[in-house]
Amino acid sequence: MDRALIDSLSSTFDALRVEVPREDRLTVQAPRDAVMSVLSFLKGRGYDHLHMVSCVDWMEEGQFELVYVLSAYGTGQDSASNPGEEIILKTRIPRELPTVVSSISLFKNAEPYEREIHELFGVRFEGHPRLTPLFLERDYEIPPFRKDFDTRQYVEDFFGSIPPVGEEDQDV
Amino acid sequence: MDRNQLVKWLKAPAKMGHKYSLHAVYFCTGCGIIEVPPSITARWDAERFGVLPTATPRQANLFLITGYVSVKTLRAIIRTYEQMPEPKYTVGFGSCPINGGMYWDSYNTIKHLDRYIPIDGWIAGCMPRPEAIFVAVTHLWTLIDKDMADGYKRYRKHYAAYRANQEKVLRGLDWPPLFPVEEQ
Amino acid sequence: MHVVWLFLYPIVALVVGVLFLGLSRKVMARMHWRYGPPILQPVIDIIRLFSQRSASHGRLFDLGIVLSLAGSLIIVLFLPFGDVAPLSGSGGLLVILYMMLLGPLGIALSAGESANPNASIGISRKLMLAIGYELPLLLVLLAFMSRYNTISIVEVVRLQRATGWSIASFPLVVSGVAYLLILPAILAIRPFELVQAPQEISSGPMVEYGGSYLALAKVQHALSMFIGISLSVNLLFGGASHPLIFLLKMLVILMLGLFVNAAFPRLRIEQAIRYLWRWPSLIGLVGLVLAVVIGR
Amino acid sequence: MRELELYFGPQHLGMVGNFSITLKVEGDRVVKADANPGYLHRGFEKLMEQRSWIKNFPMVCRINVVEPDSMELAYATAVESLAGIEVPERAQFIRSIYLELARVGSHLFGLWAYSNMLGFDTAAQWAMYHRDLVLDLFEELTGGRVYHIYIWPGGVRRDFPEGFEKRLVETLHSIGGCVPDYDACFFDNRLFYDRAAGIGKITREEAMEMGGTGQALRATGVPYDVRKIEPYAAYDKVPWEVPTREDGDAFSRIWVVRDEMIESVHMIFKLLDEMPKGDVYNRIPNPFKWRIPEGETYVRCESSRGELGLYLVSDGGDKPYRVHFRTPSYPHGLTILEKALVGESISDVGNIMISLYVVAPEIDR
Repeated sequence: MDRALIDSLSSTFDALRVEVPREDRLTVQAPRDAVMSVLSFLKGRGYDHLHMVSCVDWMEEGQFELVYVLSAYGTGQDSASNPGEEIILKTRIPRELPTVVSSISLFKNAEPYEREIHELFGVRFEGHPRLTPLFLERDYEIPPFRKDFDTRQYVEDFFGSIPPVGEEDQDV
Repeated sequence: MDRNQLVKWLKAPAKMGHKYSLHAVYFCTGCGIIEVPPSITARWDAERFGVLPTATPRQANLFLITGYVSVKTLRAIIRTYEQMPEPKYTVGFGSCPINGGMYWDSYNTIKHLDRYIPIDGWIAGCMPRPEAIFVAVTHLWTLIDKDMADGYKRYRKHYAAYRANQEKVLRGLDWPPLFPVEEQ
Repeated sequence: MHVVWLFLYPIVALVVGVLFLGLSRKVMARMHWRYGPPILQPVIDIIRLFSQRSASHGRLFDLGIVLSLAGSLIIVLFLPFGDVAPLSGSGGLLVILYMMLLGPLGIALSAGESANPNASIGISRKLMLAIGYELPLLLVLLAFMSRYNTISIVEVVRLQRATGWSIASFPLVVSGVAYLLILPAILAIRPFELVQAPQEISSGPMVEYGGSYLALAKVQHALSMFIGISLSVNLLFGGASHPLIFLLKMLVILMLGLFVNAAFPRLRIEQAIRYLWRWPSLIGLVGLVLAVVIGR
Repeated sequence: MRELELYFGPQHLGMVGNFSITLKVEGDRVVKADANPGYLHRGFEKLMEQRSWIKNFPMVCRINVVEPDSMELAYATAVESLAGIEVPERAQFIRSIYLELARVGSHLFGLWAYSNMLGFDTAAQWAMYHRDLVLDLFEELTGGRVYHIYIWPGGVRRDFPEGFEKRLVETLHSIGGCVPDYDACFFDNRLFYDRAAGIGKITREEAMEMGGTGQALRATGVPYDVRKIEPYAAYDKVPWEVPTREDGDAFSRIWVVRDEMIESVHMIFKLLDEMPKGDVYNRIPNPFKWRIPEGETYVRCESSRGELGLYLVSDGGDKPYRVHFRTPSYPHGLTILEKALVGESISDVGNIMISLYVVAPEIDR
């Protein structure tokens, strides 16, 4: 990973935690308010390919972790960005009031990812043009991808029965 | 002469037509659709048996439900099924429509498809091979011969129960009942 | 005998048309490296469709399909089939040209009633395609009329017996080429199979047809196939003195059509119209001018 | 002109996969397109959180039915990188050959879908026939026609059977021998050019802005291929090219697919020549009591439709804590498709969709 990028990242932003877990990998932990500015900083540095926006539910800590994976297409003049390197930008938001600014203005393909996370985790994205349901048809009291949503209980309640599977009952 | 025999003879061409001209709705309900193109093309050639995909449910009389059925697809399946002219036959393809298959604990897939529409036959397996489709078709022929492929009659008879099941999962259907539902 | 043929001939045409459908499915299958369905498969399909319950979408929906079928049946009577030609004494090429529009119009009337967006797109395609091939067809027919100095198709066939096939005689060969170029459009095979186009607009006008309606539409399709091929045999390939020879000639043309069908995709409608109004129309015009100039 | 609302799919002959697009149509032109996925949503990632590491292998391949193998590879590599398992070199080669074979099969399926869409029945049927020959090879190698579950953490499940290499080469030769036929019938057909050129055009900037990868991007002239930029398996052991085209329309995308297929077949031949002897499998701990150390990883690989990514989090337990697939069809089907359809004719909706190779199950997951 480019040393200069890490230095300029930590000098530009205060509250970042930058790690290099692997040679071609950079993990950046940013506070919620800094996400957009870090993203636009990285995009300016040639990391113009947003792989995905993901969300992890850390229920015990009472937080959602939003994960942005970036890399470079490697077509820009800035040769510093190597397409083989990925940057994983993470931010933690509270589980009770999960809102975060939408990143559509920077990356157009973030739109369906944010829609999906809104639907499956219940995270609100401010400035998103259509936070309408993407996949699901029914309404769920708890968004289904949260850790406290019990699919087996749900299946039993709504589809009547759950086929008996002996081995699964032991719950390993 | 026996009157039943006469009726039988008069109905024979129709039965032959139903048997040897099974036109299937082309509806990719799940991943089972991956074995449908091979079976209708050069290697396996389902047209030998008169099985042909059709573009719209109005022209079809066979509904091959290929693979798992999510809640959103169930709505489309019921609409498609109700649009098909009678007599119509349904075959569930793959393990998932039978009892949920490997998605037995998924919150978004239907576990027992035969609670929502009547099914005349099942093809088990994940993924069933194209030959399995042909076995199903030939089996359906014998069922038609014996008047046992009567899913559409069951649907008519027990429509109230089917409709209730559909409404339970889909939370309100936005189309009127196909048959008059009498209060029990 | 004449009266018998009047009733028998449409049935013969129907049977031949349906058998041609079956044959074309079999031949296409063989070109796809497939075994293919039995040749009688369309018959089974039609029996099945007639025995199915069908939903109507209104009075016009019923009438339109009947109108379309009736139009096609009437044209058949005007076309000589070997030495059989029940109604060819009256009318002639102009009547055929006029009646050929009835098929698309009837379907349009009927499918329009079903209020399905796919059907309305299909209808607009069907009518546009009909307009597309009517212009070159008119030019070709005019060339034939002025060359043979008659509008009777029986007369055209009789004259060809004296002078040889029109496709082999000089000024008419140009018009003949133009006719062959629009033949796929008349038969609605690829590259002009854009009216049904199941992959694009889920079989277009047929989208709401089920049961006996679809069966009637299939019969109409078979008849229009018969008409297109029979017209070309009569005009270009000298007709025939016996129905069996006529059938043989039709078979050859069908095979040619199937080869075209197997080798091409379908065009977009605007491409089809552009093609039809450019090359066949131009060649047809040249053929007309030549026929008029040399015929004098 | 009157605006019509037209539903393209889910029950539609031109629709490959259970997907639906709501079109606003003015006359013959599409004014607005709304992709409407979710017909195949099974909540895969949630289900995987409830199954142990090894039980997820039958799950992952079912995310994408057309080419399940790249999914297996992504999950296997992610598990390997979290658990620190090495893969023997022969297994790397076998994985590459296996993935390229899957790519050929998947592209042949795409070719079937595309040519069927345009009405090229003949080429479509041939493509499906040839795909079946590839599936026969898979059946011999793994026992399954569609779902193979062949790649395993620590290598592959079994070595090539006796004489498999010979049959592999023979099959590929017999498919390759038909390339001139395909060219004459389909790729060099003037009407194919007429139908596909200039249709569904996206520029290079638009494609990169909207996260396009795979043929969608390569057809605009960017040689972006994960196999080149971050080589996995044995892709850095043999020389090969990334085929590109410049125009960014349906025509170039399909030609890129064709060139890629030929490149893949050549690559398989080269890999077979270089293949070392040895083990194909490093033992892993008892899979039923397997705990993987805490951590997170992101792996990516090149599937036949574009870049496939997998974000995997472990909390040190016997099950994954969070799995998230970045599937290539996701941006293609939801972002690029909506953009590319605007202004096109209704006849070309399926044309554009299949040329972008949108596979519905991997969007919905």
